[in-house]
Amino acid sequence: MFILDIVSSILLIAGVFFGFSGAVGLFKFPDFFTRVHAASVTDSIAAILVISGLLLQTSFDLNTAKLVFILLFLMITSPTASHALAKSARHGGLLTLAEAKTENKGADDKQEQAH
Amino acid sequence: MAELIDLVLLAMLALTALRIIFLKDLFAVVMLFGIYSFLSALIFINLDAVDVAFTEASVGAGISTVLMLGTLALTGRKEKKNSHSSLLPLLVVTVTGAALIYGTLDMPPFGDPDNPVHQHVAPRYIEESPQEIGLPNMVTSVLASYRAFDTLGEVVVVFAAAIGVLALLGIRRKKDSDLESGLKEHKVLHVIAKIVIPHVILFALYVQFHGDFGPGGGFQAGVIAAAAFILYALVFGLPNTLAVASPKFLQWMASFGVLLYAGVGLVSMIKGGQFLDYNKLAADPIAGQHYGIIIIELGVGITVFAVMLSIFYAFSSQAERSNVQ
Amino acid sequence: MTEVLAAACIAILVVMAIALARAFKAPTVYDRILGVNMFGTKTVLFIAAVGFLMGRPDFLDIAIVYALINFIGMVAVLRFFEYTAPAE
Amino acid sequence: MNFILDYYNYWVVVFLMMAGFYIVISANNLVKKIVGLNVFQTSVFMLYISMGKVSGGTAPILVEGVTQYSNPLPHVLILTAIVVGVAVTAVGLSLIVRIKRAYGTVEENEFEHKDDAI
Repeated sequence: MFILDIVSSILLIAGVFFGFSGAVGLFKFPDFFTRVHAASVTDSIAAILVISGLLLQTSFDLNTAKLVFILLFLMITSPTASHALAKSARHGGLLTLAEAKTENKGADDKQEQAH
Repeated sequence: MAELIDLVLLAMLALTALRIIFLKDLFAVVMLFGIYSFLSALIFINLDAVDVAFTEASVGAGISTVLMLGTLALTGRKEKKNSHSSLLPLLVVTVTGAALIYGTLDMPPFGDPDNPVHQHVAPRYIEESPQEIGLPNMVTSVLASYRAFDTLGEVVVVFAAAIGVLALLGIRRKKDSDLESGLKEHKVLHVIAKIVIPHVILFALYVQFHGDFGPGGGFQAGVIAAAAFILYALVFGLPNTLAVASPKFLQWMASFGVLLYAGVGLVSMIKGGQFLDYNKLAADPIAGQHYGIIIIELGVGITVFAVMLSIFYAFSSQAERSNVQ
Repeated sequence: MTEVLAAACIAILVVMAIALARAFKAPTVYDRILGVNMFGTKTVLFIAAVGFLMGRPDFLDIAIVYALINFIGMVAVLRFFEYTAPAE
Repeated sequence: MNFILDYYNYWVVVFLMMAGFYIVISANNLVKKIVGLNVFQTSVFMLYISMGKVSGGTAPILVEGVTQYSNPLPHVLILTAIVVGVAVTAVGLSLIVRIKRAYGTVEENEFEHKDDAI
């Protein structure tokens, strides 16, 4: 049974590492759309790894069923929520960094032409 | 370990409250309030209050946040600059805070087993309630059996709140409102919501009938079922939801739940016991307790579900009215 | 095994704190929603991990409720934000 | 050090109470006042629950081989208080919607003068 403990610890540590990398990405990335990408991808992978790490600890009873339900639910809803957020941001007129740059450049050109 | 988690969570909670004070954008205030009730539910888990965490998470973070967002949709997002200076409130707050902190100094230390609060009433319920009522979850046995009359009063309070909200904001049932108020262009949400909603209702039923053995019960189950319908209304729009669960049906359900609860009391009186004394409900008192608790939890669940949903109807039908103007 | 679980709990707590910091200091509203969403999913993992650490498996019910309410809150914020923004 | 540990919970409760109190007093917008009220209310719940906690005790659900439980009575009280709190918040918010419809604003300093005008 010792192997199970090792495998689940590896899974847990990997899951937490990805969660941490997502958190760092949340602050390091320049604009919103890269941040939402970082957060949602690492959310999913961290959830998979941590919950499967915990799954190995349970002895196939009601807790296993609950954990599998949580895993499936998170797998369905977390990417959907991030997609809906990004779509709503796009719909709300938020520009990506590249577009913002081209728009500023466009605005500067117009000013030059105006003078 | 538990103390460390407790310290960190309480610090995060205090920071959230501080941040809420200085935020001017009301949308952000409501979202941070959602986090605030999530965090306080986490702290309740850490303080071994499992049922309370369940209720705080589903009611505090779920329903209140949705209702406040509904109100903000009508009253606008920006808080205007307040004219009077904030020196006087600060002074009043610091003085009362200092007095209260001084008061907490001679309170019994946190978590000490021989605090006076654990010596008098609690041991009787911890020892006798499993024998008298036979339920592992002592909180449900106290809530539903020893304090059944109080819980009946509480269900009536929730019922009265629904009457109040419906009296203030009627539900507009204009069938021809062509305004599709759901998230129209979010096709992915439409598909996912169709997959998720049945499971949420299934989980609500599990919580309803699992209340005797683990955390859960009528209130939490009613709120989670209402949250499933609210999700349906948010994604597919109010007119479709009004077709699914019409306000008239919800009013019937709300009153039926309260009547079911009081009916159990009357039946136990007819069978010779006191009002809401479940021992007489069946031959064996323990079985009678089980029947009584399951039925009144069902009554509570039905009422809370119908009340929370009709309150949501009242708020979101206002949003459409303001958009149409 | 319990040390790994304890370390995982503390690490998830740190990630939650960072997500909370994002929710506090967000340049746009969407960043704030993102911080709230990440905080929600991380709390689900935190409760599951603490439940196993303390040997209290009935915490998993609350983890499920957290996942539900986090999703519904997210949809509610997006729904009401889209209808509030143009009205401003 | 353990002196702080003993009273840390109560101090954070008092801090939250005062934060909620401050929001209610100084907030100009009625919705923010309701948020302040809820902040205040949750801190009162936390006071009751942290008084009922027994360190080393588990949640009040009967499990074999466990003798020490936290006190279940404050949990019952707070369970009722949370649901009633939400019911009151719902009625408060619907009043705010009616105020917005009647006066056109929910800012406290604006609709005070409107009354004198009528």
